[in-house]
Amino acid sequence: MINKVVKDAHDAVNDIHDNAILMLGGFGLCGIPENCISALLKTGVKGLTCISNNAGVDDFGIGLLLKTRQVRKMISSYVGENAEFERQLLSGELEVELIPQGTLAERVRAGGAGIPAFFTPAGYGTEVAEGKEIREFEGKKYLMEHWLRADFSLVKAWKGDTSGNLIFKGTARNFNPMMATAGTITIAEVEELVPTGELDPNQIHTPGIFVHRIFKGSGYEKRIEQRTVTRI
Amino acid sequence: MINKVVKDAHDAVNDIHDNAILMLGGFGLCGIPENCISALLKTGVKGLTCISNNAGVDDFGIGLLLKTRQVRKMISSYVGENAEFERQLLSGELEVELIPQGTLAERVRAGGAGIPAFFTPAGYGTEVAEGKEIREFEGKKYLMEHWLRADFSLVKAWKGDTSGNLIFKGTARNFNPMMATAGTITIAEVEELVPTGELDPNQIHTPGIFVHRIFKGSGYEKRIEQRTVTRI
Amino acid sequence: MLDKVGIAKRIAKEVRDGMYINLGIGIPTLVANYIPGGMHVVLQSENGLLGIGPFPTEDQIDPDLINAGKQTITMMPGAALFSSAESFGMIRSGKVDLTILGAMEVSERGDIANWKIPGKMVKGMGGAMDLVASAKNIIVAMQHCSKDGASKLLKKCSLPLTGMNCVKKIVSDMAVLNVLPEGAFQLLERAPGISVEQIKNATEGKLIIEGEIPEMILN
Amino acid sequence: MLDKVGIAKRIAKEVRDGMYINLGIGIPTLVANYIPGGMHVVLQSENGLLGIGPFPTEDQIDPDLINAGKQTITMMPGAALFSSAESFGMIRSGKVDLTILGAMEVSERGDIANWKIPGKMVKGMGGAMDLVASAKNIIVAMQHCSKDGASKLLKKCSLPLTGMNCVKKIVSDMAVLNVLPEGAFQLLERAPGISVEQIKNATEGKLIIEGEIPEMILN
Repeated sequence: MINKVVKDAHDAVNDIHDNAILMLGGFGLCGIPENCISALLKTGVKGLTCISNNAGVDDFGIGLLLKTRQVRKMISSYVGENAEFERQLLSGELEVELIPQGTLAERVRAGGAGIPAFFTPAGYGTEVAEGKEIREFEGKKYLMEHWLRADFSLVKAWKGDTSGNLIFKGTARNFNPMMATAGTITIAEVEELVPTGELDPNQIHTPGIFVHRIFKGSGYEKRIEQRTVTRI
Repeated sequence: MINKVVKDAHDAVNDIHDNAILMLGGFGLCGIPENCISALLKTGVKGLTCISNNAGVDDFGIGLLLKTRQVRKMISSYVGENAEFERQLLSGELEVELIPQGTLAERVRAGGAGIPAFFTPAGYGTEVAEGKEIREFEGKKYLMEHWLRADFSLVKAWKGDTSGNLIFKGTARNFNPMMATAGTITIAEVEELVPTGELDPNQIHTPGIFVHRIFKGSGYEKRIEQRTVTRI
Repeated sequence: MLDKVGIAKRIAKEVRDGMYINLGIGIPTLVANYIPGGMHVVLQSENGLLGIGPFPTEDQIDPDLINAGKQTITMMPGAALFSSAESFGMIRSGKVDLTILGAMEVSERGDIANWKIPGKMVKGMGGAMDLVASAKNIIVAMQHCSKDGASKLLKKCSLPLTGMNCVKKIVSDMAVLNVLPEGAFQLLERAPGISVEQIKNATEGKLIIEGEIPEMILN
Repeated sequence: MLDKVGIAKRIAKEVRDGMYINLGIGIPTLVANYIPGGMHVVLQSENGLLGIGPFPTEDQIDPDLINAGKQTITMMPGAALFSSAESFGMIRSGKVDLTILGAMEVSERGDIANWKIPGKMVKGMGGAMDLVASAKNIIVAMQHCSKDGASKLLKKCSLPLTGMNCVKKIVSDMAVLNVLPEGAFQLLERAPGISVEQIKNATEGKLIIEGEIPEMILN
């Protein structure tokens, strides 16, 4: 097998250049590449386009990169929970493109599956359809949507092996598997990095062919946005 | 959870009607729904359209249904290894539609994902492209292909639970997961049927929402087409 | 007038045994609490889970297990996890039997607006556009009127749409109504203490009232 | 003239460390036997496996583990299993670095025909059309001429095509050739004992011969 291990987050993201297009896995703050984001704060790369379902919160996740003005454009389905984001958007410092969540997921999946365009019903009859080709199939209207791909995809997995095979945990899977397929360079940070051969081939969520660099992350905070409990 | 268990193969396939469109999982004879095929031989249903990557061999798999003339049309990517198939095809008793394997897989996946059409490069410049819409994206030519769906999808899994969650084994996974998503009624036969709650939610390949009926199959033959061994 | 819990209770009566259900944020989430015991349903969370369980106890909390509202949750036995692409695949292909979500406006043709208010910060549509475009059966939980008394059941939505011709049923604080394909709200039930006349006055869109309209039964 | 093993050995020299490779049925499958030790490559099987291992011993045989040629196989440590849709997803998106497959004809423009002979029973294209339409780098293993001496390296294919403008390199029993984008075969190497003149005579399509053409080195 092919060894994909890099030393740490800095080595993994160090060549991400100004104005790069990134994909970042995660839903809310669940399953986000915390270590890669921290490393990007340090490299100071600027003008990033970030494709990510959400934009983090003011002091965590992509919100950290917004605060340092490293992000030029966000492509997301929902960007609430972030005051700095709102300020930059209203002042015109930040560009934002909102995409229905299922369309976003499918466009990323298409990027990783070599499908340049497909039809989806989401957004027909709404402003999302403006300027898009509309087709009827079996009496229902659909929009044509295009693939999304990235220069670098940053994903977070639970376990990974040195060949780049990944296993996610719980709902931290979310956008990570598709994004792993759609990056020219895919960087995976994992909580547990095991030697090749230790993961069951039948349980792998992302085959190593999609992963170019892998490292063991550290100090995961895994912040919770809505701490809801059952009172007994 | 919702109980999907039926008694046996006969109960699972008994309402499959003449001229139904079926999908059958498997690649070669690997991962095919052996028990469902046997039960269809007994119900004697006729005029079937079978969407399946291959057509079995003379005396096993879909080949059995060809011998009894229960199949009107095959939609496949490769149909070798079957003399009776060849005879029926040349005599005009059987219709066959050949589709590139990746296009077949993606069309079935699209059927189960609510995507009525998509673009793929496979077959551009060949007779597969005849009559199809051609589009250029980023300088490369693609064909528009449509989704495939079935009245009944017959899939074979390794383990399943009473809620219909499925886990496949080895390369017996192949077309089974997509076909499970694309059936109006999806019938799963499994080698091992466990109570709901026994499968790890993180290891499930096909969520139970796609499966309408499940039963424990018996007497699996798992015939091998090309027995190749390393001589030590 | 029903409160939020009342609306949730009434919607819970629409649930049938064996259903796969997606519950939106807000009132729809409350519906889970009132589904009759013994009924087997599976709740879908579009971020990648079938089989949402109750909120966790303090020692069960897992930051890697949240619902689409980003709340910590648990899983029911028989749950399954998957990616966002697979999740919306099952939504688009109509495998989810019932979608319950909130709305700011609904039109008599079943158009729904629930994601954007011009002049206000736009947070995004999340999964709402995918859900309304694909669900076989959509029930909307909403207030019949705005705070200043203006109807939210309209001839035509004034806000940017989330989807067209998709809402099948509305449970408001005042009434239960079907949305008919020909473009009308059909009054089915009144909230306790609310008269047909009050509902008429609160509904701008075409309202069809046939025969005696019963008061809803909540328990 | 090279035999099948000779062609496989020469193709094996095109393999680079770190490659993901899809090997077609026939001669291409043999290539795996000649990849230099110490080189780390991963073999993809389009029915859903990365990391094909050697054929099993009798007691290792598993009917649930086969390659795209339906042969029983084993898995290498670090292997991964997936569905056919995911498999062709990675093929279409160019993640497979090298595709090696057989051909009945190749044209000087890189068109390939390898699935159908008019008048003969058509078995199907399997995954070949997807592979040739998507692979970044395609090497074809083939006989330079048919049994009756007719060239198979043509101006234009006479058989129904599998794909257009896709073949980058050919290793035949007589030569190694690049297929140039402008539409020509560029002779790179001669098989042991084969002269440039013989290759000229065996090639119907435009052949470019520049400078001295070395004999190939097989080991």
